[in-house]
Amino acid sequence: MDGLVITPMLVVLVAAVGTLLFRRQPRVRLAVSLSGAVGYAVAVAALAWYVVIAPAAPGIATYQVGDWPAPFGITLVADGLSVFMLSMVATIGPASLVFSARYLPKYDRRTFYYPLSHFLLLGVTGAFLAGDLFNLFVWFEVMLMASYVFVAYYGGPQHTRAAFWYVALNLVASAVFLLAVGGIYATTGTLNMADIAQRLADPAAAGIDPAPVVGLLALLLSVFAIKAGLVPFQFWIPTAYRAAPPPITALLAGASKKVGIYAIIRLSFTVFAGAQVPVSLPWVSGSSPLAFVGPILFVMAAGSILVGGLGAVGRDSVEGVLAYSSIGQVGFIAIPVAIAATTSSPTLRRVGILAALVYALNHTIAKGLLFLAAGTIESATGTTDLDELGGLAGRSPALSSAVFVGTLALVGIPPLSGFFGKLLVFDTAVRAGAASVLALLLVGSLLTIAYTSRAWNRGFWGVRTPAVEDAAVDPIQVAILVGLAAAILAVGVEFESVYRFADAAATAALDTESYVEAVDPQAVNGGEQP
Amino acid sequence: MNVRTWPVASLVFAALWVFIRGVELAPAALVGQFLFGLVVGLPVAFVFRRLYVKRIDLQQGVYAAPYAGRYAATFVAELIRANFDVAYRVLAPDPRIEPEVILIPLRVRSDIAVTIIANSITITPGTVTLDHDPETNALYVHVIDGRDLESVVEPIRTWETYALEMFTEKRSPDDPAPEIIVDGGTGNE
Amino acid sequence: MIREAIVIALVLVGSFFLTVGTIGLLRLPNVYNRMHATSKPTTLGTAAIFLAGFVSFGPGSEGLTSLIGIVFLFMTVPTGAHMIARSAQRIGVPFLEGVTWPAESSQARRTDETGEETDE
Amino acid sequence: MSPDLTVVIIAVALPFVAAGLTPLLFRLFGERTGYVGAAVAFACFGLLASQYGSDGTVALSWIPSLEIALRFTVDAWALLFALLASGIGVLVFAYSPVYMHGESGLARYYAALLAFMGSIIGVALAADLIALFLFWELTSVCSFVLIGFHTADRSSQYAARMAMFVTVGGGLFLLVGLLLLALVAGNVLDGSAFDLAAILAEPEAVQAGLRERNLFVPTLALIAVGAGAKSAQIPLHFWLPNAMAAPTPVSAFLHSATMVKVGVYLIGRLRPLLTSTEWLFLFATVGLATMTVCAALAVASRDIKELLAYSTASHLGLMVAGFGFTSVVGAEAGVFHLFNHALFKAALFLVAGIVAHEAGTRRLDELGGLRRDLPVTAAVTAIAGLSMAGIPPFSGFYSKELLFEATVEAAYGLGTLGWIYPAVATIGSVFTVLYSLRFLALFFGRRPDGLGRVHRPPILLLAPPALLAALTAVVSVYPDLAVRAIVQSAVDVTVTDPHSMHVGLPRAYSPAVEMSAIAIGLGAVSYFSFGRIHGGIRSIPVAVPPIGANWWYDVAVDGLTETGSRLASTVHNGLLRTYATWTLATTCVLTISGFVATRAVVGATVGIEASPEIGLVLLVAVVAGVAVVLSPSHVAGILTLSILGFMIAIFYILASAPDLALTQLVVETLILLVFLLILEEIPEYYEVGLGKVARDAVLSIGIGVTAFLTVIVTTSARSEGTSDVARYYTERAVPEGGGTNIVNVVLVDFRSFDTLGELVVVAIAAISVITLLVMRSGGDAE
Amino acid sequence: MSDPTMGAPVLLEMTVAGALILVSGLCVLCSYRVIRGPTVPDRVVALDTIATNVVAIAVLFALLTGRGLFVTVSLVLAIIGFIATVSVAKFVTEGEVIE
Amino acid sequence: MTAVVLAAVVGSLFALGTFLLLRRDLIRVVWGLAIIGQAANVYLLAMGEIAPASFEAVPILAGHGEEASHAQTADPLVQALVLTAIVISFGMTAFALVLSYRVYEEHDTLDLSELGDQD
Amino acid sequence: MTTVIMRTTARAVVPIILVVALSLFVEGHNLPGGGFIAGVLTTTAFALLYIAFGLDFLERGVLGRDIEPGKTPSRDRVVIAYRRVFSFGLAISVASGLVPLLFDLPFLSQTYVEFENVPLYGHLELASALAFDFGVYCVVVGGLLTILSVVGAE
Ligand code: NA
Ligand code: NA
Repeated sequence: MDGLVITPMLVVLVAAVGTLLFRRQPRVRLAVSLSGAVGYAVAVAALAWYVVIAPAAPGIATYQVGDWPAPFGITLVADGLSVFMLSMVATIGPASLVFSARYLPKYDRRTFYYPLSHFLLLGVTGAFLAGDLFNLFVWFEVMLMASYVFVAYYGGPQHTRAAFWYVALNLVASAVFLLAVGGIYATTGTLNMADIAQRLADPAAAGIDPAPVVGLLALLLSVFAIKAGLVPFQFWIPTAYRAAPPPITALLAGASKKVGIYAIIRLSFTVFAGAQVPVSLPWVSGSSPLAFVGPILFVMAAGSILVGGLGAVGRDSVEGVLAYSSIGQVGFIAIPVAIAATTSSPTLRRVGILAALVYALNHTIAKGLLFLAAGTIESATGTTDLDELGGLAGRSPALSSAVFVGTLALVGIPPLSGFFGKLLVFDTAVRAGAASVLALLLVGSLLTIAYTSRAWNRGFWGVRTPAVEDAAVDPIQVAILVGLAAAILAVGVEFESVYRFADAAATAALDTESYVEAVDPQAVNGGEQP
Repeated sequence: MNVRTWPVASLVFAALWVFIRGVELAPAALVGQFLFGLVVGLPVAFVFRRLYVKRIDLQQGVYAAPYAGRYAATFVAELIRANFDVAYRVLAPDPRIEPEVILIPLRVRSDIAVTIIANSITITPGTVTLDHDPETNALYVHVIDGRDLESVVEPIRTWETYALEMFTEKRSPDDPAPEIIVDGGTGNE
Repeated sequence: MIREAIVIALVLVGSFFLTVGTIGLLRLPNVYNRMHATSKPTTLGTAAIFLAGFVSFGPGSEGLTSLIGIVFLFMTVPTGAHMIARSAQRIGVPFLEGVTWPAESSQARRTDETGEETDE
Repeated sequence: MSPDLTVVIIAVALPFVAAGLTPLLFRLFGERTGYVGAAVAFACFGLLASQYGSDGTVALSWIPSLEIALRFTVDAWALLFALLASGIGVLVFAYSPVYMHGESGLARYYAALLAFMGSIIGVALAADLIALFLFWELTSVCSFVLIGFHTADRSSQYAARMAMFVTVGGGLFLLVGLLLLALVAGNVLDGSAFDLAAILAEPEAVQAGLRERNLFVPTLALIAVGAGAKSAQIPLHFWLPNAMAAPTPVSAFLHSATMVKVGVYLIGRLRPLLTSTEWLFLFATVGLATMTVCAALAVASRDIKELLAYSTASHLGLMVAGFGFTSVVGAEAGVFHLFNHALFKAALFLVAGIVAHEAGTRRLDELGGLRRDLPVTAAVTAIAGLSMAGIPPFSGFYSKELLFEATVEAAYGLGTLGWIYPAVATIGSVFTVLYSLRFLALFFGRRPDGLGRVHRPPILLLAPPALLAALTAVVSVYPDLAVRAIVQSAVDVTVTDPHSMHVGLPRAYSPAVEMSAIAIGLGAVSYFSFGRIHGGIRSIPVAVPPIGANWWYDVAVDGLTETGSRLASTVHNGLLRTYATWTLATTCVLTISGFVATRAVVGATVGIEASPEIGLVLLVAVVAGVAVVLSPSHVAGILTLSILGFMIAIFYILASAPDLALTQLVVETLILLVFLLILEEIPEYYEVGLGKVARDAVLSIGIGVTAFLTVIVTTSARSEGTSDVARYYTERAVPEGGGTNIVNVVLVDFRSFDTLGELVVVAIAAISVITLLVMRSGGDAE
Repeated sequence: MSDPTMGAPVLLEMTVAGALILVSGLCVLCSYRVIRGPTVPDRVVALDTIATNVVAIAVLFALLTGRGLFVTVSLVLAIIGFIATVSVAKFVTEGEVIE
Repeated sequence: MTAVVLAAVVGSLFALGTFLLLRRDLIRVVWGLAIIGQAANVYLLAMGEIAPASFEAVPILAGHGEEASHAQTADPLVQALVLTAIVISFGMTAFALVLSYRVYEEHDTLDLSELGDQD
Repeated sequence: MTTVIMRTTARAVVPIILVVALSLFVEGHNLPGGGFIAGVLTTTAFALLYIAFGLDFLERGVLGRDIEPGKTPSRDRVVIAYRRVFSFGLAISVASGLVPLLFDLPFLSQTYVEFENVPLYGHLELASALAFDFGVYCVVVGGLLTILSVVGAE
């Protein structure tokens, strides 16, 4: 059954290759793409069932690619955290692909849209499953490489420009990532994440000096913050999100961004948290690298909330608002992580991670819905400029209702998924007794109301513009949006299950011991076979 | 014996394979690798068969061999001379340099002959092939010491003679060599 | 022992000619003349070192490969030099004082610009 | 008697279900869907009425892990509110079809109205903090949709967004307050953190717990912000008059009778838990201030609905103030006035709707003397208006009298300064009388000449307000009826030490009577100078804009938009150098502080023995790098870059990595080739000026130092010899990998998964390049 | 193939090591010409020379370590050097590498 | 391998790459990216400890029967990693180059400061 | 246009490069080389053809297809062929990784078989990783040639 761990990757990889091979047969290619999408969702669901949900589920499963034992071969690890993240992707990924099938016909004959989107999913999935630091790097690169051209996809000045910024910043980040990988290998003598954790937890036994890991973690944090779009690493986001085709932006915001978040949580909490390194600076001190991560994340999150929120208020296009909103929202996700890193209470730590995960889940679905909706609007009216839109609510009630639900989820209205994200994030701050954090969260939430209501008023209410009057809204696109809106509601109504899932994820994220035990890196003298 | 080029080429490639793979000088290994080389060389030769003339005359090859040897001998001699020549020029406190550019019309016309001569010129003393003029079939040669052009041109003419024998050429070695052109009258530049 | 001695000698010869080539590259006055220095001695120098390889590893094994290396060098270095020289002449890198262009044909291709490239 | 869970759930859920079905219902019934709504409301009313007299909590499991459940408490206070909501709901639904005839978007209208009613019933009954918040926020959302009903109308949009901002924003504060409460309750009560019924069962313990943790005042303040925002308390009152952009039935239902009272309701609900001196100061002050200021603003109004809106805010202030006073009589004032106000103000709004509908205008100065045109309406207005003014013996008088008593009682308790409360209350009442008279003048004053023919309203428009007026009349005549029916028991819920309540016309002198007399007398007298007072108050915000209702909001929102757009273009200025600078500088700072934090830098030991040829080669690489920076042209730069690549290849050779050297060189050459291919297409470009070289240099050095430190720190931490993994690969390559080239075996066997990813990257690079070039015109084809 | 267990005799090893350093040093000198030019062909010639030096270095390294496989490496380096030179030269001459 | 020399080289290359990255010329920015990538590779390789040149150091075993003396063999893992990294960064660089050409084509300038405003 | 010298040298050198590349590929498991290096080297051989003979030569001079005069050659056709090569290569690599699943082994498990006493060769080894590496070779050749030809056509 551990074979299930790699199945999502294989499904999406085969789909990618299939769409590449069947480029001349549009129908076959579409069939491959769609069955790949569905297969992916099924594979993730099966994996989630096997690892976390089923009665007597093991909670963690590992896969040794190529049959080499850890830490020598590459390990894939599906624990609660990975599976939770994958489930998010399995929601938005297929939605985006199916949406693309309706959105794309005019381009897809000439380009590699389908293989690229499957490769993007492959990278994301690989990053969530990788149990090896360098392998994580590789899947990061696959994800990035697939996303680069999407930003430049439409080929106009603003697209190429956005892509160039995106590429440039991320290439630097890749080099920094390598630096960190090299440093960690030098310091710990291994690349297997479980092995790293094991060795850091008992440096004397492994005969290593763990002192550099905090600085190396800082390098990694910078890299992941770029993917997550945390201030001051967010610069590429507004233009890139606008430039990419909407279904891809939905993936960038819904999946790629989460890879950044995931990596921060995985490495800080699962891998490095146990390192026996005293940290002391004028403003922080503690006994683990987490003490260092907390304040940094907090500052980044605060910046993100403010820059994203304020920026979104001033935008004049649907995608502009959504892009800035993504910056702000990732701040909300980072806040509880920061608290989790700072606190010494195990409960609060778990609550913090849990809050971040639930918030991230909502962001994936809701922001995915909204970006897809931007695509629908764009393909129906030819614009997403708020000045050229108006009266959409009357023109397409179904579209508007779905968008309304997505918007309310962003604002955090119960019983939608967004509410629980907000509830848990606020709750984390309340439990931490952090008044300043609460103030920040309140300001951020007010900004959310400000920009969502502004965009709504300008685009959906108001006098119908000619563009809207002549709009031809695609019913299947809208059906996908309505489906996502239903998912938003379902998450809220059935929050008990989601909570348990997220709880398992948070627990897994913090449970270094089980992680190490499951991967079971061979003893220092790598001679013996299992 | 006029045969298709590409099977012959594949044999050459197979031999090349043996050299590149660095086979030990044991008959079994040599034959084994040669066969392996054929497996690789045949498709390569077939795919790229249009790169070469369609057929070649094997007898011509046999006939050319001694000339090739003589060519090589002259070449190596010139090569060694060339290097000491350059070393002298480079290391001398006051390098003696009186460069000149000359145009050498060729008698050989086949691609391979022109190329071999041009490259030989470059590797040997005091001369570097600058360019080949396809219309007049002449080589522009940069001469580092242009005071005694005859001695510069002499070995070139010798090679050309050998080359006329080695390759299927219209002209015979007995044809008079055209005069080199030194000054086009445009003066200094 | 003899083999070692030959190898040492070849390495020394090779190093010497490589050095000559480099010094020529630095010392000689313009690109055409520098090319004389680089095309001949570096080829021979490298060939000598390859030959050292042949002696050391040969006659079979990598010795054979060394021979191919030599052949390859003799095929390509002059062609490379020719390409560079041609490009220099085409873009109008001037010859030394007193050099005349043999204007049998195609004078037109001699570009009008004189003087060194603008990049200095 | 314990409530019946099924009945309660149905009462809450029925409106939502109906709301969900509205598109269908509307297809079936068209505009008559309103009557279906009335039926639903009536059913809810009936279901709730069936629980009359019961008291207790029922729960439906929702999120057991967080101990969140759909808990509902049925008690008199809850029933009072829920019955009012569903009862007035019946009337509003019945009123709507005629009033809204011919409007578009009615399906949305009824759906929102139904959902709203469900939410209000939910808030009333909720006994779980999260459930309470759920319904609370839903009322705001429904309100947003309904205020923005005329979606094309800018003022509707403006008002809807403002209401959303204030009420949902206020809701956030409430949420934090509730979470604080839950945090403490969770500790004090051992578990049941979100269980409001459990919390209210132990008010002292919880309050003590809050105080112990210094969380009492924050909790109180946060809840007050939420409640105050919802109930339009100063300074968050401004949204309510704007909300009058909603259709009149909505105004009657949401913005006077029910939703705005949710704040008051919650204050009443939490009163036993949080009552204290702080409570008194907070709510009495805010409430009375709201009562007075908004009454004055009502006087200054020019529009019927605006007048009623300010009046509503003012009366909400009265209720808040009543609950604010810690005496029992204060709670009586709050509860009873909530009841009375719901009846008379809903009637008045519906009247305003009739007037606007039949006369075609809502401007006060264009209306007057309508009693002959609309006699029945005039009678309704008289009853409701006098009740609003607090003239005995109308119902409003009783509850206002209770407030006066409470202020006086408080004043006795608080000393000299405490007399401000009665004084302010009296002044507020003067204004109340004033604007009530002005409203009555619509019917009983002079008929303006410009007013055209005014039709009689259809019976279906008239019946609902008439019914409400009749109820008001009944309460006016028999106040005890209401008290005995529900008000008394509702009051008991909101106080800690209940005692029996008496209302009726005063039979003896008391300060409260005197206050009423002053208010009515002064109001009546000053009515003759109404014009001057009206103009005077109007001129204040003109002279001092910050006093104006919307001024702050506009400044804040416009400021936000402006700041947002400026911030975005400042931060994201379109310059890669800016982006890279921030990104890299942050990376530098973080990393260096990371190394400093663990003293890794201090502990680093540095080796110096060098292999000369490696040193030389790397030196050339660096020199080449410098040359690339200084290169005068693109071609020169690329060639120099190639040296760098070659040197690194040599480095790989010297480091015994033949595969790497090969790869590096072939890749380097291909890159060179691609560079040249690209250079063919672009011109040489020379950077203009040196600009910010110094700044860039500093950053570059920073990055260099960071990388330098990383190398130093990690090399010194590196343990001697090869790693276990490397040893394993070396040992296993031949026996298990079947290859002597260990690197290759690692690539295609041990770590072939990496190689697969690498392959994918190469494939993507190829298809990306094709896509880039093929999609050239794609942007135009959009 | 030389016997790896015996190792290269000292004199040979010293000579080869010295040559290695020398040729590395030559690369430094050549890079002067790449960087200073003055003309693009100068740079190309110098780069070509570096490429040839790299070939030599690989063979020398083969001699130093007794690893014949570096001879194959050097052959590849020679190929690469040729292609690099030719493409730049053509670029300079014709303004385009592939027409 | 000496730490200081290596550190200085990696540091300098990073610094030079960064400096180029901050230029206004598109092509120079790409150079900067390429240099930074190279520096990271050098560093990564060095993290496996650079073995002194010898027969055994080369991570290619002499024959199928030979015993490996891993005390002197250079770390094959980092070599494999660097190889992967080189290939990946090659793909990225090639793409970035073509992209920069497209940027030039769309904006008709190589000056990054002329690419215009955001959003 | 390049000179006859260049073109002739290219004719001679290209097969050498190809043979070297294939040799590196075959021996990659035991000596420096492997799919990637062989692939890039193969690409450079084609690049050399492109440089010496121009972009259309491959179609005309190697594949022997005629191009109608005055018409731009269908470069797309070549690009499509390259694209097929890398798609195919990727498929091979993935498929070679999937095969072990049939034998209930993890993805990308490799094995090798040894043949003893083979005439001429004696001891021979065949590693399954060769299939994976062949995929690598195809992806690299197809991918890089795609880039070169597409960009070169600009
Ligand atoms: Na987009
Ligand atoms: Na002349």
